[in-house]
Amino acid sequence: MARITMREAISQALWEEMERDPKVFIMGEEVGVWGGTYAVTRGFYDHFGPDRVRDTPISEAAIVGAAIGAALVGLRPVAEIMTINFAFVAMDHIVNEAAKFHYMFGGQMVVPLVIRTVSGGGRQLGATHSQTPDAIFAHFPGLKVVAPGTPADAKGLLKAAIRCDDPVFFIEHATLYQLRGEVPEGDFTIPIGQSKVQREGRDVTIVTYSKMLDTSLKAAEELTREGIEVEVVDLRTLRPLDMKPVLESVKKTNRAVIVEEGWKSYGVGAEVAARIYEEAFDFLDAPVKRVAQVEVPLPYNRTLEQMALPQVKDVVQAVREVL
Amino acid sequence: MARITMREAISQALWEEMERDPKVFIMGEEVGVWGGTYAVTRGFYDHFGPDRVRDTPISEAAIVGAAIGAALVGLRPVAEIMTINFAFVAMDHIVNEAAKFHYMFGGQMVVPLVIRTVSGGGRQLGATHSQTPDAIFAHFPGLKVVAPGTPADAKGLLKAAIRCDDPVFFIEHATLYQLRGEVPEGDFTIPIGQSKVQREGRDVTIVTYSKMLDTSLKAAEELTREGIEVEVVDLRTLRPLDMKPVLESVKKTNRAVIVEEGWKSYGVGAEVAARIYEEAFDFLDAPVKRVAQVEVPLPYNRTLEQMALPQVKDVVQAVREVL
Amino acid sequence: MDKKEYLDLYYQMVVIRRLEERAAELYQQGKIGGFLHLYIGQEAVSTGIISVRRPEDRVITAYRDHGVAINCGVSAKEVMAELLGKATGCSKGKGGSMHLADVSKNFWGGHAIVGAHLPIAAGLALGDVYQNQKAVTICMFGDGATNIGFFHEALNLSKVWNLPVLWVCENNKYGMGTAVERASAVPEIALKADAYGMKRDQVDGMDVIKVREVAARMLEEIRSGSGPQFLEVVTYRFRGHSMGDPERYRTSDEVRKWQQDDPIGVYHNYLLAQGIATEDELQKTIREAEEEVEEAVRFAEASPEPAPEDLYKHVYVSETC
Amino acid sequence: MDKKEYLDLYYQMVVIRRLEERAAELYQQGKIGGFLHLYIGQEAVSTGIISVRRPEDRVITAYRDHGVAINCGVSAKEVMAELLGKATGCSKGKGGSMHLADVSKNFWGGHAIVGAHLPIAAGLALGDVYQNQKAVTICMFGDGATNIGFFHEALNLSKVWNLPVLWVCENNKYGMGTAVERASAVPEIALKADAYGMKRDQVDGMDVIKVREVAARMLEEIRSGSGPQFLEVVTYRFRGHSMGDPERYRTSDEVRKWQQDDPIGVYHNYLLAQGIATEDELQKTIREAEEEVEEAVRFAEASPEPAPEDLYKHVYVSETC
Ligand SMILES: Cc1ncc(C[n+]2csc(CCOP(=O)(O)OP(=O)(O)O)c2C)c(N)n1
Ligand SMILES: Cc1ncc(C[n+]2csc(CCOP(=O)(O)OP(=O)(O)O)c2C)c(N)n1
Ligand SMILES: [Mg+2]
Ligand SMILES: [Mg+2]
Repeated sequence: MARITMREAISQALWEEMERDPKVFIMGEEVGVWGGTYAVTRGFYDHFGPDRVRDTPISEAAIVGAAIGAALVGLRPVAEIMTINFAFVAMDHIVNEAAKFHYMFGGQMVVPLVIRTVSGGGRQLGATHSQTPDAIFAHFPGLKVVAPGTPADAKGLLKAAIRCDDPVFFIEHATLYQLRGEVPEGDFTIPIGQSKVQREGRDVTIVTYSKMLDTSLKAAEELTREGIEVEVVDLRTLRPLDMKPVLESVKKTNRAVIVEEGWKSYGVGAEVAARIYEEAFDFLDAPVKRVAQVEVPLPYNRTLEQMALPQVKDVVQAVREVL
Repeated sequence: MARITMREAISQALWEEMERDPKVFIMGEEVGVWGGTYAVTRGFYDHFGPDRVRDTPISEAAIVGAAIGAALVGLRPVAEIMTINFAFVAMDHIVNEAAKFHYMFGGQMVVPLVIRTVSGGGRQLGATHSQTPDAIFAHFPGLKVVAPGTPADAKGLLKAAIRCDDPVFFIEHATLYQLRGEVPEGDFTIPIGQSKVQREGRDVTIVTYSKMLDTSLKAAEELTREGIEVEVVDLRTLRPLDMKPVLESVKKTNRAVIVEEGWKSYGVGAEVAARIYEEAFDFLDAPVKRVAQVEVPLPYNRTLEQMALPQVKDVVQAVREVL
Repeated sequence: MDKKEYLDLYYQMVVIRRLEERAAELYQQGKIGGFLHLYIGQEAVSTGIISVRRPEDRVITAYRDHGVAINCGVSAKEVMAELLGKATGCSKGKGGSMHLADVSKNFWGGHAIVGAHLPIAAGLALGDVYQNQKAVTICMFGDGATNIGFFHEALNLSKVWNLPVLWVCENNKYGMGTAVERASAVPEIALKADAYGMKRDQVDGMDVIKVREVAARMLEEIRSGSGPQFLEVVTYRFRGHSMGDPERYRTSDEVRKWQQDDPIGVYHNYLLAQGIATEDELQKTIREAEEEVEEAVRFAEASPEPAPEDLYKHVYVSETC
Repeated sequence: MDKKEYLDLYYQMVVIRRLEERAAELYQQGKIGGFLHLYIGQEAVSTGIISVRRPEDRVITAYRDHGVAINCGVSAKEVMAELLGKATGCSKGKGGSMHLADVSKNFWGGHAIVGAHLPIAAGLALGDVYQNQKAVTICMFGDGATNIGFFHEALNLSKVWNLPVLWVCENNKYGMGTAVERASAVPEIALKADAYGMKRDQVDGMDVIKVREVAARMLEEIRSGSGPQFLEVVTYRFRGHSMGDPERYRTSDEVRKWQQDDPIGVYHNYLLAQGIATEDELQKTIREAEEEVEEAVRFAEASPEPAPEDLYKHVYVSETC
């Protein structure tokens, strides 16, 4: 095991898959000469050349649309949308085309496409550039939505996504690239659609994903000092949603807090809470709590922005409240 | 009170508001010469002329974008997006611009814009043309999302939306235009953001909106014969979401079923269920049930399509299950 | 072209015409649902163009797709069965009129979001370039579609990457009820190609031979590395935009005027005038085409509905991957 | 122009330059967060164009907006306070560098989604036409923005409706790290106007007087009913795309070459050569500009943060309506 950053893990996954399979290629804004806005593809352009690391015009719809076309004829494009805030520009191609072709044409079309994008606030980029609207992409059957919270998961899941024959919307978090973690050496994949217990505990279950995994783990550390043992379940995939580890945990702890970075209303927490109640109602000793972003367009001012985003202390408090 | 159709009610609201306020105008595809794809604006072009009933090119982003611009300088545009399936093409302008300007520019910009659109399946239009993804628009603070289920509500809410200084995403249902109902004479508005008990009952609460109000009322009729008295609460507005009548009802009946036409995962029912639990946990005698669309891109074949859509019998069964 | 080929073009156009006339009837009888966009009047466009495509050339179009499907070699049976939502349809009854496709025939659909298939067409061509396959992607769309952003992004990308695409705009004068000049800054659609530095041409879409000739030349040039080219085909739809169009936006005089240039009639006269075929031969061809369509109707009506469990199939290739 | 006006243009350009140099320092000190896109090198563009706008003419631009804000009359104080996220900022500390605006100055922002403000600009102009107000909307955007669908839809709509918009493309040769010719099918951006039947021109963006003259003419024509026009301004940004740009996509030689045409230097020499101002006068102007900027920094630093309750304000005009 090597201790590497999220950036390195994602970069390795892309590099190794491109080495392994000549059908894999990257396209997006600034992925080539620039080396990726988040430096994930630095060095790729020189190594793989301009045909496999394709800089595109600022045309998000065409990026996703053309990637769909290339996927249809047997390639495995990794299309990068610089941030999820620009995915709205390509929304039609993501939800009306990529997600539907396999079904709508009776199974004859296959779209082995990965759309990599970057979600999250906290960098003072203002309302248009700071969203975490992951939940809305997970609403569409036909699309798979993955959002890892550790370097190992990022690497394994991205490799699985690239090898998967379905379209996968792969969400990285803008402020996690420096996060370090143990990553197994060599080639490995992690199946899409499996939640995972990232920390064991007996008193409360936290259900979370992406950046908020880190926040939740920190909260759990803090709560240990009060003798509270939190179990943290990481969804990793938002669609298909794997509730098994969540339910097993809740049946053990009888209490749950859901932590997500996005807005609360119609967010990830709503779906997870609804399912916990549907399938573990009798096990619950208290209502499930949701920790999420204050429902405002994220402001530029740092103090206000941090007020709006879920913090370790908010998670700690929510856990205390369900006890 | 006159008994008129949903189409007439919406048409009246538009007509009366345009007569009342010269700043109100309509723009969209086929709203003028054609008379509206759903015949809602038939006769408008001749009466109000091409400046106030503006046919546009097929450019959804420009339709919403230009309407935002006109709203900024004091007009009250009603922009029509032919169906909600094409709203993805204008997604950026709906969620990144219309929803954010007032906040992001510190209150100095105001966007009194209505976006009218048509949601819903059941007309054998295939996967790209049959969606009910209302929930995803309700995820964005700054936007108001309205989806009426009766002619009276449609008329009163549309008038309120046009007079409202905030951007309102106004969702009509493709198969409700012929629905008839009592509508008060003369000018009236219904405030955005108020749920309403559309039928009283003591045994179970159904929470629903739009087309599924009709379906739920039919189910309630059927259940009366078994002696089950269902209370039906109509959300009418998805954002801001008014839980008060829902909670009052659930505290009385202790049982709830949520009925929506869209896909279950990350849908409207998830949010409503989560909130019911958060605020009425101790009143519930059974887990809340969600009735929703089977999670597939809607197929063309009529039998399959109807299988996928929530039917009266599904609602009836869900009610029986929570009893 | 030899005589057989000439007659085959005629045959295809008549099959399309007859198939759609029958579809309109079946729609009235409630046997076809949803939207039904007829190609009647425009048959010469896809027939001419696709007659010169090679099997490796890919074809993709909008929702007005029955003719294109037939020209690509999808059988009338499979088309009709799809219109009736049957399991034997080319999209297994899940797509319907707007979403026909047959990948085995290199026909990539049938797309109902206006303009959305243009970036996808660029991607098909990119796939061929990437894999060193010498093929052209033929992408057809309407005049109305040239006003949506997708059009711009796709054409630009195709030129920047020098992709082998033949962009074909079927200018039938209206996007639904909106006349070209009410929706497009330049009514002569072909001019739009200039913004992409693309070679362009314009052709009379009521004349299958002219369409074929222009398309043959352009496809050849693209195959030889010219990069993408743009063809505006001037045509007209004789029927409403889809079933139930009130047609308030045009006069019946205008329709009648265009009907004098009925592409089947024009070609019929051409074949006679050139001495390529006799009236008897053409009548025989018509009867054969009609028989094929009738058999397609019988086949479609007799075909089974999709099984209930098909509802859940094909959401994903694999739930776990 | 009288001497005062000449000197005022000079003054504005120096304020912009100095304000941004100070902003870069404050960014390094961590006092400014987020993205900071400097306009340094491009000052002549907005200074020239906005110098001939009338108060009723509306201005809207992208995220590279500090210069435009200053030219529109937003005070250096309010701009600097916004960069520092203070309550006294023109967007009350909620917008930041990319989202400056001052509606009272008819400056409509500061927009960070590439190209998204172009349809909005069309709407501003539509609003004026609808209300019979004789005003032009000036919409500025980068070369990179001309490849996104929004550009196409907005230009088309503006021509179809004959809206009074001056479309100004600031071609600074790159969109982030992508050179124009790698992203645009036609490297001469002005050609794109032909697809919309729009009158167009191209001008040297390092020369504020030339920019001013072309803009004055075009604005006048638009006011007289010409419909929308398109102006490509050829310019160059001397700094990275935003702070922290590795600048692997261009050589320092290329940057140096362009810096010889520094718009402030060019104008400085012009004023001297034409005998409009003396070196002393220009130095005095520079000192005044610097003083204004220093005062703006002091003001911004001393200003209060937004109150915590401001977080919840302005999501809606009214929760109940
Ligand atoms: C993005 C989008 N907007 C609107 C529609 C509704 N619509 C379907 S067809 C059509 C007109 C298209 O006209 P054109 O491109 O000229 O094709 P034609 O129907 O004439 O063949 C419209 C507006 C749609 N399907 N997709
Ligand atoms: C829709 C969208 N895609 C991508 C981005 C990221 N982005 C910000 S600026 C920029 C380059 C824009 O270049 P250009 O239009 O030439 O303006 P310049 O920065 O040169 O002034 C990109 C790609 C964005 N903000 N919005
Ligand atoms: Mg047309
Ligand atoms: Mg640029």
